[in-house]
Amino acid sequence: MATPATERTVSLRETGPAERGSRPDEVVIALSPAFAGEFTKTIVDLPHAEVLRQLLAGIEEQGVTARVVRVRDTADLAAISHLGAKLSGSGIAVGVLSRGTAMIHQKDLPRLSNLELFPQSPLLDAEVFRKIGSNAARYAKGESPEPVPTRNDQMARPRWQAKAALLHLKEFDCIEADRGPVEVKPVFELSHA
Amino acid sequence: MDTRLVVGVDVGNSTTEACLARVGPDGAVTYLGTALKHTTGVKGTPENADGAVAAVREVLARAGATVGELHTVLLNEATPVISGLAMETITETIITESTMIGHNPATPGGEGLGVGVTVPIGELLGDGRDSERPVIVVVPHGWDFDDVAATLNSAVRDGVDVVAAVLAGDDAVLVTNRLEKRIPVVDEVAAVEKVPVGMLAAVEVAPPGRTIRTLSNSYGLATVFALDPAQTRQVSPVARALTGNRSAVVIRTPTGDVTDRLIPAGVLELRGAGKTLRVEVDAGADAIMDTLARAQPVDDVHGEPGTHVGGMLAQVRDTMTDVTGQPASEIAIHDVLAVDTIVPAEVRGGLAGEVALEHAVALAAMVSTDRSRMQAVADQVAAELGSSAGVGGVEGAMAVRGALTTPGVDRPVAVIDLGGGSTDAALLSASGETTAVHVAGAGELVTKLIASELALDDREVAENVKRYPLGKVESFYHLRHEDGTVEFVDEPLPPHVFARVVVMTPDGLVPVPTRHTLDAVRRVRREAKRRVFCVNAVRALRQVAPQGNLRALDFVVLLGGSALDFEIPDMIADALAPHGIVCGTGNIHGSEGPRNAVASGLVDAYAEEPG
Amino acid sequence: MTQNAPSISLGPADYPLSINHSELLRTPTGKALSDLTMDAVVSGEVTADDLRIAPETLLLQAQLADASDRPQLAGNFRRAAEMTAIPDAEVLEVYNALRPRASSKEQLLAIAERLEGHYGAAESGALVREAAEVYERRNLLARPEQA
Amino acid sequence: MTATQPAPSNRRTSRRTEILDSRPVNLDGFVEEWPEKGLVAMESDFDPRPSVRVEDGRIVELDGRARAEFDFMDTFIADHAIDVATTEASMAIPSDEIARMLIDPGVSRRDVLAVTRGLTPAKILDVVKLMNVVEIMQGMQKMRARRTPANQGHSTSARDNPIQVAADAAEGALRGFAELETTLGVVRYAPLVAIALQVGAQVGRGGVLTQCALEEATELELGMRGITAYAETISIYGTESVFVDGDDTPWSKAFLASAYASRGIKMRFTSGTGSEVQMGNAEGKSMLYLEIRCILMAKGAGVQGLQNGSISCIGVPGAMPGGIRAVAAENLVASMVDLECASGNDQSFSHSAMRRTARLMPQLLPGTDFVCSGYSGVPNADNMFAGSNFDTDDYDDWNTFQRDLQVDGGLRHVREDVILQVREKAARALQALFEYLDLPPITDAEVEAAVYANSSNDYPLRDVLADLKGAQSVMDRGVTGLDLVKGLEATGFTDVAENLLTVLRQRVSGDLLQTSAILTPAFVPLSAINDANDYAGPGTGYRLQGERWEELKKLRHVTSATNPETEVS
Repeated sequence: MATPATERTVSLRETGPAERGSRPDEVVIALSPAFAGEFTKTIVDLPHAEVLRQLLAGIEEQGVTARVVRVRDTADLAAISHLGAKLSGSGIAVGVLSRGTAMIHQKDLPRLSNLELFPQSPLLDAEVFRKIGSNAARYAKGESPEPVPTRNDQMARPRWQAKAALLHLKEFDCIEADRGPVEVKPVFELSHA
Repeated sequence: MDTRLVVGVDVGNSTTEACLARVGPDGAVTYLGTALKHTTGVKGTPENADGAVAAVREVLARAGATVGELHTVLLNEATPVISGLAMETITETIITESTMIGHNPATPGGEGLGVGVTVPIGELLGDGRDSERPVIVVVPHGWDFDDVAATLNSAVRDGVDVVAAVLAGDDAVLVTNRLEKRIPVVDEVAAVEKVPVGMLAAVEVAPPGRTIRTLSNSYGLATVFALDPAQTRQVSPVARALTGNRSAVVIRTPTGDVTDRLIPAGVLELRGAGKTLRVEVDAGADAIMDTLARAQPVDDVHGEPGTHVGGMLAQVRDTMTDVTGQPASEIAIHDVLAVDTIVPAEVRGGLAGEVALEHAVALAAMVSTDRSRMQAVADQVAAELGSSAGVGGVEGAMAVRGALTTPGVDRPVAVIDLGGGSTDAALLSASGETTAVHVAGAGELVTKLIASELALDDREVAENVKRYPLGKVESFYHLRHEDGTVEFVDEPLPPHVFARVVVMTPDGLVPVPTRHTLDAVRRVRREAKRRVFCVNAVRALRQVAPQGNLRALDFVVLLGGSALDFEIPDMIADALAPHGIVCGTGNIHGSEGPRNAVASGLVDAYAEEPG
Repeated sequence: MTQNAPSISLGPADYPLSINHSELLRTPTGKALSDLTMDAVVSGEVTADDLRIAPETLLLQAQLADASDRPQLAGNFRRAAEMTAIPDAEVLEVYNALRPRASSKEQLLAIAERLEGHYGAAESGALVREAAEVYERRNLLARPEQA
Repeated sequence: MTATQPAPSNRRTSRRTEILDSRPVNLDGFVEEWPEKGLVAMESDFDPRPSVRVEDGRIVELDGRARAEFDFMDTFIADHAIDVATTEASMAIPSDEIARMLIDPGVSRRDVLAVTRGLTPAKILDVVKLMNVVEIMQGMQKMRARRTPANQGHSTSARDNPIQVAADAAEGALRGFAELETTLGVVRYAPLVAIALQVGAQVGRGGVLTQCALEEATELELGMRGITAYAETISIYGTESVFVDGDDTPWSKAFLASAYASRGIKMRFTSGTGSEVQMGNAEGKSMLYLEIRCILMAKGAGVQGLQNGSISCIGVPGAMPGGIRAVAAENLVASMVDLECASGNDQSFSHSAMRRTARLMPQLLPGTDFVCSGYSGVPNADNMFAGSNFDTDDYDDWNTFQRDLQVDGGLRHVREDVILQVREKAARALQALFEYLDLPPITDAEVEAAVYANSSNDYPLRDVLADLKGAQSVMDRGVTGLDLVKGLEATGFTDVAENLLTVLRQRVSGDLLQTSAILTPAFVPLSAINDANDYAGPGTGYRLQGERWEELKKLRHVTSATNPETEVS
C-alpha cells in the first residue's frame, strides 16, 4: 500500500534479556520464535516488517510507547501474549505469531483468556494490525476502545487450513526450550523492489 | 352474609394481578395471597380472560383453595390505553461544495493554525510548482505515514512553505512525529479526493484538551480569508458548526456554504376544550406542551398531512388500528407528550463523515378507546371457572382505594402508576370522589430517548441502561460504581467488560457500547427519566388536582413496575417536594409493595358493599 | 451380566422391540407403550417421566446387541441400565470428574465406591476405577494444588 | 470470496495459463507432505508396524509398543476395542488377504467382521493402504452397517430465526433427510431453535430425528427433555495430548456415551483426519493412523456410531496428496469395525464445484449410513456450522447425480407446490405453538415470508430481546417435548403432534440406540439389525429400484415423452 516500488524489511537486534517494564504507558509487542527470523511474512504474504511497523504506529498514534520482545521457548499464542503482558508496564501486550494470528492480552487475565483475539490469520492486513496496536494502547491508557471488528470467511478453510497447520509446525520447530524472552530493537530498511 | 372467598383481578397492560381474600359476615377482610401473570391480549379485550383465569387458578392453588369454594371474581373496569412512539429530527446540517471539514478525528497531529493553498502531495515535488505561497498538503489514501513525512520534509528542505496537511488515513500523529517542521495536521478525511485543489484554505488544530479558537470564530474566519461584512455574515454558520471541535479545515470556494437549517416538521393540530390550536413541531417540546395545556381536555390530535408530524401520528393510528381493529378514522388521540432530544446524525455533504448533533422531537401519543369489553371478559371468566364474576369497580378508583392501605396515607390521596406506555394518575378526594387520567409517555419513551441519545443500536442495552445503575470496570479486580464508590472482586472480571462502562444487571455486568463516559451516560439516563416521568407526574397530577393546584394534594403514592426503579421514586419525590406533597412508593396492606393495589382495592370495595 | 437380566432370551429377529415385543416394554413408571396415547398426554396421565427408558429395557437391548456380535455396544447398554438410577446432575458431575487432571485418585475411587455401593452400578464403577489407574500412570490426576 | 489471488508475477504468461490460473480450484490451498511431523495423509514411514502379543488374556504389546509404554489410547484400545480371543489369529492373516476379503463379494460382511474385530490400528492402516479408491468404495458398499443408505441435513439461520429453521427443516425432511441438525450463532437462542427444528422436521416427514449441537451439558439437557432426539458433537482425538487439550479422555467420553444411552438418546462420536496435526500434536503419525485410533476408541467405548471424514479439518487432508483417498478410507474403517458412519461432506471444502463433487463420490457411489453428516438445508451463508460441501443451491445437482448414476443419496426432487405447502404448515404450526407456550408471537407476515423465502434475509427481523427472554423461559419453565406435543394437539396440528409423540415414545423402547438406527416414514426403526447390509455381489444388497427409483427419476424439468411440448416434474 505504500508509494510504488518500496518495500521495507526488518531485522531484530537483541539488546538483552527482557525485563519487566515500569512505565505505565507502555505496550509490549511479544513476537513468536520465528517472527522476522526464520519467517519474513504472514500466511498471506504480508511482510513482518509491515506487521511490526503498523503495530508500532498504532501504539504511537495513541501517544503510548512500545517495547518489542521475542519469546523463544513457546509458540503458543496465548502463552506468548500472556508473557508479554506480564513484562508490560501497563500490563497490556500484543502477541503475534509468524503466520499473523494475533491477540491482545492483559496480565491479570487467566492465560487462556484474552482481551481481543484475531484467530483468522488470512484475514489480517496492515490496516487491522494498525487497529490492533491502537486498541492495545488505548487499553493501556484505561480507555474503552471498540473491539477491532473481526472478519470471517467460510472459504478460508479450503485455502488456508493446511498451510496454517504447516506454518504452525514450522514455528514449533523454531522453539528454543529453556531460553527466556529477549528484548529486541526493530531496525527497518527500505528496499526498492 | 356468611364468609365468602373472593378474588380481585387487575388486568393491566402487561401483567394481570390477582388477590385472594376471605370476606367475613361483618365485612372484615383477610388477605390470603396474590398471583401475577402476563396479560393475554390487549387490555380491555375478551382475550384477557385467559390470563385472568390463569391468575385466579394460581392464587387459589397457592392458598390451597379450590374453584368450587370461590364465591366471586371481581374485575376492574379498564380503559384500554394504547400508546405509540415516534421521533423526527427537526434540524439538519448541510455542507455544499466542500467548504468545511469540521469533524473531530480522535487524534489530529501538531497544533496551531496554517493558512495556504491546497496542493495534492503528488504534485508537491513536481516541476513548475508554486514555491512562493504557503501550501496546505492534501494526502490521498494509500500513502504510508513514513513516506508522507519524508516527502514533506524534503519539500520543506527544498524551500516549499508547507503550513498544514490534510490526510485521508488515520496518520496525523505519526506524520507530525516525523516532521522536522511542526505544522497542524487533520486526518481521517474519508472523501479527501473531493477537497478542491488550488483553493485558499485554513487548518487549525488545538492542543489536547482544548478546542479551536480561530475557525470557530466568525471574525477569525473573516481575518483569515479577508472577508467583508456581508461575506462574514454568510460564513457565520461555518463558525458555529465548528464550535467545540479540536480540529477543523475550512476551504474558501466561490460558492460553498454550510447551512444549519430547520426541517419543516409540520404543524400539530390539537382539538379540545372547544377549540382547535395549532403549533409548529419545530418550535420544540416546550411550545407543544404549552399549547397542549391550553387545549385540555384534548379530544383528538392531528398532524399536517404530508409533513413529518403527519407521518408520525398516522403511524401511531395505524398501530392502534392493528391492535384494536377500530378503523383509523375512529381513533382519537387523547394525549401527547413531546420531548426535545438530540440525535447524532451524519452531516449531508461532509467529507469526513462529520457528525452533527441535530435537534429532534420525540412524541408519545396515547389513545383510549371507548370499547372496553370487561363485561365480556367477566362472562368468559365465569363460564370457565363456573363461579360468578363481575366488574367490581373502575381501575383508578380501585387503585387509590388500594393505595390507601399503605401505612401513613390518608385522604385526599393521589396515585401515580408508572407504566410502559402511559402514566396514570387518580385522586381520591376527602369526600370520597375519584378522578382518573391517563397521559402519554412512560417507560418505553425513556428507553427510546436513551437509545437515540447514546446512539445505541441495541434496544436490550438501552433497556438495561434504564433499569440498572452504571459502573466502570477500572481493572480486572475492581470497578467504580456511579456514585463513586469502589468495589473489589476476588475472581477476575470477564475480559469483555474490561475498561468499559457497564450496567450492573442482576445477571452480571453488561458492557455499554459507547464512547461516552460513565457520567455522560448517567446524565442521559437521568435526563430521559426526568423529562418523561417527572414531567408526566406533574402533568397528570395537575389534571386530577382540584383546580389544577398541586398544593391541594397531600399524599401521592407511586404504584406499578417503575415504582420499583432504583431512582425514579426519588426523582419524582424531589420534583413534587416544592409543592408540599408527601410522595413515596406504595406499600399495599403494609406488605405488598407497589403491587396489587387495584386487585386488593376491588376486594375492599366488595367488602364494603357486597354486590 | 451383573444385574437381574430379564428371563427371556432375545435374538436379532425380535428387533424392533417397539413393534415385535411391545409387551416387554414398560416405562420406569410401569406404564405400557400402548398407554402412551395422545388422549393420555392431553389428560395429563402421561408426563415427561413416562417417556424415559427403563433399565430392564436397556438390558433387553443389550441382549440384542450381544446377539448381533456387538459386545462393546452391549456393555455400554449395561452401564446405561445402571445409570438410569443416577440423577441428571450427578451424571454430569461424574463426567466432569473424569476429565483430565480434574480429580485425585482418592476422589475417583470414592466416586467408584458410590456408584457401586449406592447405585449398584458395578460396571460403571469399574470404568471409573480403571480410569483412576490409567490417569495415575499417565500423570492425568489432579495436581495437589488443583485437587 | 476474500481469499487472495496468487501474487502476480512479472514474467509473461500465456493466455491459457491466465485462464487456468483464474479457475476456482486455484483458490484452494495445497501443501507438500512433511511426514516427520504428521503432515501426511496415510502413507508414512513413521507410522508403527503392526504387532500384537497376548499374555494371560491381556494384550501386552500393541503395534510395537510394550504395555508399560502404552499411552491412554493404546490402553483403551487394547483393553476395550480389540477382541483378545481372536487377535493373534487375525493379526497373522496377511494384510493383502484381509484387503481382498473386504472387496470380495464372496466373503460376507460377517466373515470380515470376525477378522477385523481382532486387528490393531497399525494393521488396519496396513490393510487399507493396499486399497485404491475404487476398492475402498467396493469395501464400503459391503461393509456399511445399514443396508439402506440415508442422508443428514443442517437447518440453521444466520439470525437464529426459529421460523426459518422450522420452514427449512420441513422442506429438508420432505426432500428426504433422515436426520436434521442445527446449531446457533447466539447460544441463548438454542431452546427456541431446537423447538423449531423439531416442529419443522415432524411437519416435513414424521419420524425424522433432530439434534442441536451445543456444549455437552446443554445438549444433554435438551435431549433429556425430549426437545431433540439424538446427539453427535462428542469429539474424540487420536493422540493423548490432543485428547487432553480437548479436556477429555477415552474414559470420560465412554461414560458420557452410557449417560446418553441411559436416557434413551441415540448418540454418535465425532472425529476426523487432520485434527491432531491441526492442533500441532500429531506425534509424527499419519492422519489416517491417528483417525483409526479414534475409530477403535469409539468402538471400545461401545458407542453405536461415529461421524468422521475429516469434518471441520477437511482443509488439511484436502491439501495433501491422496488426502481425499484417506478420507474415504477413514469412512471405510468405521464401517469395517461395525460402527454407524455419518461420512462427512459437511463442511465447506473447495472453491471448485467440480472438486466438491469429486470429493463426494467415494461416499455417494457405494452409499454410507449418512452420505453427508450435514448437507446444508439452508444457503451456506445461513449455515452456522461454517458452511457445508453442499447447500440448497445444489439440491437439483444432487438429484441429477442420483438420476444419472442411479444411486441413492437419500434425497429426492419435490414439486414446488408441495414444498410451499409444508413450509407454510411448519411456520403455522410453530406460530400456534409459540402462542400456546406464551413465547414471543410469530406474525402472519413472518409465516408468509417463510413460505417463499430462500435465506434469513428474506424474513422480517425478530425482536431478539423478546426471543431470548422467551428462550430463557423455556428452560426456566422446564418445557419438554411432551409440552410441544400438547401444544400442537391443542392448536389443531394433530398429525404433527402424533408424529412427535411417536418419536418420543421411541425412547421408551430403546430401538434407536442400536447401530445405524433411523425411523422410516411408517415409524419403523431401521437399524443394522433388521436392515443389516447383505451385499454379496451384483444383484444383492441395496438396489435402487421400484418405487424409490421412480421417485428419483423425477427432476425439476423433464420433457414428457407422451407430450414433448410439456414437462413433467
